[in-house]
Amino acid sequence: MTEDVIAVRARALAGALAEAGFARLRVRDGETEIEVRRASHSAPVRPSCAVPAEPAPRPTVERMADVISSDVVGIVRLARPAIVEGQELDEDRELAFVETLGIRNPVRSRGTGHVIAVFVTEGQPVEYGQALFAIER
Amino acid sequence: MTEDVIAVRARALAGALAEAGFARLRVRDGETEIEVRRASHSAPVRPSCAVPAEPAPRPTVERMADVISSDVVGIVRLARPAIVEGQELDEDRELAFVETLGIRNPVRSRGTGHVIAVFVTEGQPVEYGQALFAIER
Amino acid sequence: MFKKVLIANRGEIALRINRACHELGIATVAIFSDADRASLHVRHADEAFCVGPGPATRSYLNIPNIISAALISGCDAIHPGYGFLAENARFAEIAADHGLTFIGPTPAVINAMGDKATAKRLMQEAGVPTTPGSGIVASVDEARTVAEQIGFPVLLKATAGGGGKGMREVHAPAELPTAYATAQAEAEASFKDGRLYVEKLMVNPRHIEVQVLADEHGGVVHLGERDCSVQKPSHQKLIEEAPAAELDPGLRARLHHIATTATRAVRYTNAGTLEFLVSGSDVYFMEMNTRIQVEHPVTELIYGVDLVKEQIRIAAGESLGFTQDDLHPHGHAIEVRVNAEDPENNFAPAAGTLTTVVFPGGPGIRVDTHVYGGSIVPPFYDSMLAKIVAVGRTRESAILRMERALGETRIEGVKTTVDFCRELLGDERFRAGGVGVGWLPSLLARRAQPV
Amino acid sequence: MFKKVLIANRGEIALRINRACHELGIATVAIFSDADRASLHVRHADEAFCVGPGPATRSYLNIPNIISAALISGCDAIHPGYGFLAENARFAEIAADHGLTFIGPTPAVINAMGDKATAKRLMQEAGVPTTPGSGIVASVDEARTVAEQIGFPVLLKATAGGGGKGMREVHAPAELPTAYATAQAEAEASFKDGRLYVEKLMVNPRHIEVQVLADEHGGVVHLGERDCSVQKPSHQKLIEEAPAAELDPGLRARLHHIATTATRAVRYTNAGTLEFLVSGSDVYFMEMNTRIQVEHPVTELIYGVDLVKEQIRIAAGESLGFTQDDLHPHGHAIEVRVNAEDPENNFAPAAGTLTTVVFPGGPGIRVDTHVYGGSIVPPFYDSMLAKIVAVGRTRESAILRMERALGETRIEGVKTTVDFCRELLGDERFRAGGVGVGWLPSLLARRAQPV
Repeated sequence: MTEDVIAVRARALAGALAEAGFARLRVRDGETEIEVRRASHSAPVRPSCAVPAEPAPRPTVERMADVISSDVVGIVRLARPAIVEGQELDEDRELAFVETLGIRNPVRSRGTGHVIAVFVTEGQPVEYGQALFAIER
Repeated sequence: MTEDVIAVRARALAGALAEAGFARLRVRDGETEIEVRRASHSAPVRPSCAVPAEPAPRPTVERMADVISSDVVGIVRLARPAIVEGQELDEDRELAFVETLGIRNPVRSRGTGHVIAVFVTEGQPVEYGQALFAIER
Repeated sequence: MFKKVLIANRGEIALRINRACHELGIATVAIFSDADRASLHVRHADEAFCVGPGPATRSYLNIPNIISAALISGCDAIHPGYGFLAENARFAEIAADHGLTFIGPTPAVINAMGDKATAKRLMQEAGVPTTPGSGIVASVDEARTVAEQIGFPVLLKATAGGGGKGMREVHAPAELPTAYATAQAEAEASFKDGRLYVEKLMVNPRHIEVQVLADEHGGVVHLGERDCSVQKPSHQKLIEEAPAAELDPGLRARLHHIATTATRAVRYTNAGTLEFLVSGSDVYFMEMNTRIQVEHPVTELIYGVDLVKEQIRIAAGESLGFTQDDLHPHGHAIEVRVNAEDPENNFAPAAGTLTTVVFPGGPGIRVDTHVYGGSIVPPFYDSMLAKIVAVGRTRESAILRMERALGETRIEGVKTTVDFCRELLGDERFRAGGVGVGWLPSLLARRAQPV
Repeated sequence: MFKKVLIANRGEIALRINRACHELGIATVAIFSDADRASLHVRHADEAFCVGPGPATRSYLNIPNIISAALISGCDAIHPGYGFLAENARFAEIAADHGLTFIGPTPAVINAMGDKATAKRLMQEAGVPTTPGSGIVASVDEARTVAEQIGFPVLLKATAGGGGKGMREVHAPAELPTAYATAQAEAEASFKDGRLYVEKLMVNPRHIEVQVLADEHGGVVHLGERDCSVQKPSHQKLIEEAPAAELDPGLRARLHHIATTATRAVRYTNAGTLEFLVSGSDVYFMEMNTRIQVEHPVTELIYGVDLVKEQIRIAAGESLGFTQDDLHPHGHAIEVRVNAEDPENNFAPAAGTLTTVVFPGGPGIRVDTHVYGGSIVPPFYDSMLAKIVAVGRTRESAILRMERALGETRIEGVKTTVDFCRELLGDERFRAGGVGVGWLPSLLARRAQPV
């Protein structure tokens, strides 16, 4: 990814971040990884400044999540039984598939973890890059 | 003057400032006075910042000048003998006039002082607001 | 042809004139006030002179500084645009005294047409129908006598007036004294001429005007009519179109004929506009504008004639390069004025910095503007930021095009008339065509009422 | 008429199609890559789908994602624009298989015209003059035999070619083996089809193309010719105009006649362009582009026809609303392509952020663009930022207008072709009209030589 593209991806990711309500989100796209971190609401806005600053205040709860996003444009078909928020994944498994012109594009968890967000519902149309799940590792 | 206008006047003034090579220039226009101060090259750029800052570094030589600018569009006619840079003015006097459609618009020194810059030459066309002289008080 | 023209104006019309000059190979000199230093009209001119501070009286109306700038820079002509000094006969005379060609009619014609009462008399002599009413009235009593004679409602108008200033509607005799006093005071303040006359007030007439061009060799043509009936309650035009919709062909031909007849009668030269009030099959001459109009592009788009270039050619002594038979309109054009004002708050003008500016483009769209992203709207002048003009094969296609163009337009930093005008275009009554000047004010009044 | 159209493209042409749809009351669905998220073509559509990452192969050429977006959003038609999938018959077929109307000709015609050798044969059968040359050649030896037969210089061309790719000039037999190998490799890499054919190389011919429209009911018209001879050494067009200057009226009529005859012969439907090489009084068919062209606005401006709307109407099964007799060109139009590339460095494409964007406006100027101040030029696509089009009564007035328009244009942040094109417009040879395709390359070659 070029820097420009990283910037736009990061911006899109920031939207999902705000929606999911936690502190850090990470997305991998081939060779590149983007991480977006949300500043805590209590932290004052501090311009960068020549004098040594106090340590930056940190959000109370810090959680780290992988966002699984769609590679295709299509309709979401959730796994049965459906994956729910709070669920533990003790193995790599298929969370859903996205149907594109009758073709089944599996969406896998890429390892184990704790499902902290399900951004989509059964039958929902999704575009390329749209966040589907967030998994805490 | 509105703030917008002050901004554009200040920008124009900054040009004259750079040309004249000193630290502060001031211009009066009716009820408003604009002062433009040149930051010393050695001074670091300091963003406004919550923590108390050290006193701002000052330029080594500080000189304070009034800029006398043209109120009309016309041709400059310097006083005879011509006012020159370095000259002391021990009384309020006419430095030049600007000729507009045959009318003589006197340019006065507005008091005593030391002529530190003559921005114009005999017969030069000038526009409204154009700097003519700078006088240190 | 001229070598160098001073453009004695600002904003989009200064840029418009600059374009015409450059396309004719003429060098240009802009003037600007302190507040307009960063305007596009300054950037695109070959030379530019600051002529004063922000307030127009000290800059764009500063005759000595403007003439001086023209002389210093070696201009041979001055184009006044619209507004400011465009209809100031004294300015035209001073220019001529200094050997500068004023691009417009002669000072005598400007004077005659600028005085509304004189203009009316001259038109009557030329057989042009005028609104029933008086010459100058000397007192409230005289105004009342005239009003009772022609019947209420009447309009009190300043003879030096323009832009809706010094004008009052009077619906009953009891309203006369106050209306007279305020109109007179306003006229005195705006034009230093408090003289008033009385006219029959038409109920919801259409404002239709005819564009004319006349050279110094007797050539006179019209370029059809424009409908400018969509006016704010302040009588300022907001949406204009050409040709006028739903206009009887006989009436249209009559308007065109009256316009060219009157133009010849007053020995008019250069570009001019005759404004009429049209009510049913009645046509009344209102006034003649002795300059280019804001809304001239709608005419240009359907006639394929560059009116500003023609102004310059005529002023340079050239003959019109065409006759009436060469002029054929194609399609329909509509103009929307993008003003920095708040339609939700009586069109209160807004000043500030334009943070985002995206204008529409593509087929059939013309944009005339002096602003860009980051430019400053000073508080001193007319609030118009841009004119968006759409042309299509039919009125319907021009309106659809304008709707999509306004949808593409994005101006942030100040409130504008963009969305408001887009709404108006969707109104059923507007869509049907032929609304009167009362349409927009009454629509606004209905809105303002509690539901 | 369609209810909703998916626009399978990006940039200015996506915006152009969006405009046509909205003016026809049709809802639109944009597609975009990750890199184009903030483009105007996305903002102005009614809905938008991200179809992949920056590289076109994974986004704008991603057929399953594009078709899927059309189906999900309930579209009934797809407009492919130019480039990308516009001349991909397989895409047109897949669209049809999913019940989506492809706005363009039938897959069979796209295929036939897309294969240069087949197209040439079909045109010969229709009596259209074509460049002397071969069908597909199987080897260097076969190419040499043909070349010796028609005489050097010759052109090696990829049958699947376009945009100057897979094309090599060969001036002497010794150059053949290398030229053959590189052209084949380039064609293989660009089109996955390395087949070549041999054609007579004309010396400095003009590139003149004819716009046609054909409905599904046998209606065929031409909309005159465009001259696209001002091409970069890479054969990419830079300045186009309509009509062609200094063209013999008989030759012009012959071109128009050939174009409509050929259109009928291949049972063509929708908008198309027949490209010809013109040398003296000789005319040779080059290829037919089965899509809207970049330079279509010059035709629109002089004919007053909205070609993209016509494409949509034809695809919806409507008959042309006019015959040849209804079509009359007025004036002269010229287009300049504003590309993000460096004319001082072999037109190397530039990417980055546009810090300042000011486009020209006023009379006779049309701007088609998807960029604005602050927008990002991604490195993945065609470098065109905007098309500036000027129309005037004569070629001279259109050129003068374009010169002033380019003078008003200010694009900062990347290098562009604006100033370079402005210089070209001032060239005496260009001004005289009728330059050949060799004019710009030889001008550049002369410049590159040390003085």
